[in-house]
Amino acid sequence: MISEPQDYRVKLEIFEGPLDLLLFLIKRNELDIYDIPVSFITEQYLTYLGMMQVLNVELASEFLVIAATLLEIKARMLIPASAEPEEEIEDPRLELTNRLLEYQRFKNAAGQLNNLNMLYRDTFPKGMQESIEAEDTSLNIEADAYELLVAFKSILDRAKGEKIAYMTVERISVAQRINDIMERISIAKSIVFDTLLPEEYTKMDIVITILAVLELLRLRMIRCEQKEPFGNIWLYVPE
Amino acid sequence: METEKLIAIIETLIFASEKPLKVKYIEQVMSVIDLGELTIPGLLETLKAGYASEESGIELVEVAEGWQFRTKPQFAEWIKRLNTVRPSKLSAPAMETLAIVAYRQPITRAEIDYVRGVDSGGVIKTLLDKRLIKIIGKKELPGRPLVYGTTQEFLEVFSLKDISALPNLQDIKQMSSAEEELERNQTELPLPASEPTDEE
Amino acid sequence: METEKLIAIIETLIFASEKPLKVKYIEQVMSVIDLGELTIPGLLETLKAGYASEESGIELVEVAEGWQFRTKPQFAEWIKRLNTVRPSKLSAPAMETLAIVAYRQPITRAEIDYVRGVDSGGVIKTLLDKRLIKIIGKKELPGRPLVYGTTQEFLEVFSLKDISALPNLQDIKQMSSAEEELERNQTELPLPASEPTDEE
Repeated sequence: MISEPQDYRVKLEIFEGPLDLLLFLIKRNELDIYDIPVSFITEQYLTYLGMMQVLNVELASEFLVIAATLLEIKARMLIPASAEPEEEIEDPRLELTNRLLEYQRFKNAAGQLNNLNMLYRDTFPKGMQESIEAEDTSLNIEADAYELLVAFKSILDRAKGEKIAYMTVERISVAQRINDIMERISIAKSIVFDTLLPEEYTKMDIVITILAVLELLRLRMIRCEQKEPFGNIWLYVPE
Repeated sequence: METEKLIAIIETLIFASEKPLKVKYIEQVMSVIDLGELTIPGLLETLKAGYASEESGIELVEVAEGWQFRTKPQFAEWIKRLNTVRPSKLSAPAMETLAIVAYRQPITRAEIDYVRGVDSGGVIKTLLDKRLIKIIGKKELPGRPLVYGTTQEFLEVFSLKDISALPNLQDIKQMSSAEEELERNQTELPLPASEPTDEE
Repeated sequence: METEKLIAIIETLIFASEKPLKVKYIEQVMSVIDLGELTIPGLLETLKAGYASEESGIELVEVAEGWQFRTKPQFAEWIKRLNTVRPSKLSAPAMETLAIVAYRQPITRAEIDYVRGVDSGGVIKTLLDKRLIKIIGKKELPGRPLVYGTTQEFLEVFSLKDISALPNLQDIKQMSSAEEELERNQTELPLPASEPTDEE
């Protein structure tokens, strides 16, 4: 295994994004964030991106967006301020500076959050639950609809993998399964339950088969017997 | 280390432990400390006596598997009162089952069991008791199984104007980075019934 | 009833409660008792002071708009040595995103992405899964994007009494004029107002 590029990657990922990288460059070069030397910082930024590319680090597209922004600002800085004297020309760097300041604030805020007493890191609640419970059938329930949606989504996610392929291939109805069983049992006279299932069966096949068998039992069209606990279940045509 | 500090450590260990805490685990954790003449069982007794004598509502008890804090039995009535006063949260299985009923009603128990992959009898009973779901009829299937749906109370608890106000899956699309997957799968809740309830 | 007994009842109620217990529920449970001059908040303070001064490893804290017993932070190392407890950790991007949501809620994903300068889909999902943030509605904007806010669990995890107990965002000097500009420039991507700390 070649692990070297991986190591670099880990180091470079300390930058959470282009703004983080820019802040780092400003800090490292002791620049004034309110008066960013755009040419200089653009050069530094692009050098960094180049380095990451050399190291085969996959760059988030946002890094390139900010690179383009920097180049654009650099270009606008070159337009002489006297072009339209009556209009107040806005500093092209302003929006970027504001974004950087804003981002800096939240980086600080994240640090402050991190200094709070965090549950399960600095402080722990009671681990065990009391078992004194009143039988409670009241409607005194705290809930919101999004919790419901999230619960439903997690069901869908869980349901994914297993079945969908099978589902579309063999969506056999209970009625169909009843017909199958009757056909086979009328020929064989007796049959073991398990053999009613297709070779590769899903939970749905089991459910449908059981439903079909139960229905046939209810209609007294078959008889069912189990000779020993956990033994095979035999289905018969009633005499 | 002073005895008080040692006792406080034991106290927090038992408090934070999810199960009654065995003496041997306490000994393992504290093996880095030189206890001198003291022993863990001895310290436990001191801690226990402190809680017992005090005006505290809590006691330290030794149960079969270890040590744990419990409320003193004479306060049980108050705790029962609390359980009726305070709104409770639905358990995860209850929420899950309720979600299936809400989004796929009318639905049979077999279908719910199938989707959840476990028996849902107990949970369905709880939801019926809490009047969040109700029996809305029988399905035209062999055995004429009961089908369930949500109630008026359900709408009230979840602050929904009507059932159409349920948030839909598109709403959480942006929650996940794998957005396309969701879109593809959202109609595909596999149900055992031959006639999947494809309302919407 | 003597004050000690009243305090013991409150102690057991909080102890028996899985989540931080709101004062109103304590008041409801104890409404059958004539407290005379005493008040529940007053009794809570007495109880809290008792645990704080004592040699106990446990303290009574006000978090997430309720009261809960927790271990004192100086004992954390010992508890972590017990491998039955799950330590919690958030990555730097998660912490950063959480800070943005906490101070700027309600906030959309596009706004979070803009502040961070990177796609935050995955991190938002993580925070939702950890129940530190939740969807609190939709914004009246084209596409009706979801807006996020922090949860009760967020307050619990960060030991905050309520959302106003968040540490102040540190102001950077000379920012005000720059911020006004920022607001003016935001026609395409509307961000919430830039003074987040004084809501609520």
